[in-house]
Amino acid sequence: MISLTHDSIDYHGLTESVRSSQSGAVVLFLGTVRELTRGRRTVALDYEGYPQMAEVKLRELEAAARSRWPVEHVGIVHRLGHLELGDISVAVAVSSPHRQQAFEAGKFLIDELKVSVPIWKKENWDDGTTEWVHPGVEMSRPD
Amino acid sequence: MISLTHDSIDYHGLTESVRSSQSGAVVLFLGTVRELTRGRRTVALDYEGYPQMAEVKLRELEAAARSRWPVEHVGIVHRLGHLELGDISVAVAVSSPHRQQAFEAGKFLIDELKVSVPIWKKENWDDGTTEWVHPGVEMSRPD
Amino acid sequence: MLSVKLFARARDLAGSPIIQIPWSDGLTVASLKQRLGELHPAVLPLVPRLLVAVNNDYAGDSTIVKVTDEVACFPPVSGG
Amino acid sequence: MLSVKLFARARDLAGSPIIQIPWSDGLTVASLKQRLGELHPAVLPLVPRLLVAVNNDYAGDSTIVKVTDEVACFPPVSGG
Repeated sequence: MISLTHDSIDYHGLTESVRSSQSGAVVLFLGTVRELTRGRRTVALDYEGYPQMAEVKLRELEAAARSRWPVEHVGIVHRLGHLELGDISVAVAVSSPHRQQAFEAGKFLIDELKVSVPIWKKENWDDGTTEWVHPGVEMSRPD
Repeated sequence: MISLTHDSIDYHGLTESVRSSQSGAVVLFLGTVRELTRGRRTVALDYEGYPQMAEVKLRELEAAARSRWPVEHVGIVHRLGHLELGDISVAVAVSSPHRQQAFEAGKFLIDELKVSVPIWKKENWDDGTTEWVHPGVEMSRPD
Repeated sequence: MLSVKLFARARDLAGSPIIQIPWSDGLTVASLKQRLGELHPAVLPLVPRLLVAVNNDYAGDSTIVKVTDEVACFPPVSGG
Repeated sequence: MLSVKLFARARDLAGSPIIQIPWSDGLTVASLKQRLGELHPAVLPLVPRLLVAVNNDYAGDSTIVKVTDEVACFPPVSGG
């Protein structure tokens, strides 16, 4: 199950959807809005996506994971819109026969998601400024 | 939170208990009863523990994880008693500022749990026989 | 005219989520980035790091873009 | 007498979750395993792989065991 949503992520439902008696292991990863980033204080994040391409890229990631590990089920949900501290921005759930595979596939999926899926976050700092996060791009000029 | 239980594991509550706005990452591992093990068909597992020592060892594992990674919260629940196919036998949840740490700590905890915490499982095979699982011990004689 | 979707800081700098670029057959992604910078100078500092997607896949500078393609430009992603 | 808890296949083979072993001060884990095998020959095949816990920690063969210690013997663990 691959989806983008503007609502709270139901990671419990997502995890249940990947469980099965063929799989001895389930790994769930949750990304949540963290207050401190390199010493600066965040009050909220805004996530924007390019939904049609994001879904294509997420399906490609699922296929890549399946080609490397004997993954049984994959569930990925990414939230878009305005997120407060502690909110869940992304949930990745995988099931596989053995735990090593589930950990590796889960880590692969979130690592790759972060570099290839067209979604962007904008920091809302506690000094009132906002700033798009674009890795590798000079961040000195606040938007 | 460290616990042993004879009831179904509430992994949703466990995961909520490790979430926080100081941690950007949560990793949850679930071990579930798998139908096929090296080609043989399981119908159920019975887990037995040495509870007082198991809790001591689980707390030691939590301390070891904390000494290696900046883990914020750790939750481990292991179920004992009779489990059917698909039931959750163990849940490990960790939160930390960054995902790499959460994956490494989660994997460490379940890997070490499996070698050092005094809990044993007995296979209930579909041919009606039962067999304790004792890694490294000759399994040719059913109990 | 080629329709190009913009996202995140690229959209903010251009001031629009979609822009039109005069186009003719045979032009490449490299031309697209150059014209984008000329038409929207505010985006210029971002151009060297801009990613271009054609029909929902990343495209290199030498990829030829047709006016009927679904095209988007955006800075490095930061989801997760 | 030293009280020794048994678990899993060790308990099944001995036929009891707790056994008493004649004991005197200064004896070690190695002695415990030897006496266990003598008193409960059914457990003998398991003795080379048996783990011994003293006061909730794993103990090596040279560890001295007192009658007041909390002692348990069991085969390799398989939780998770």
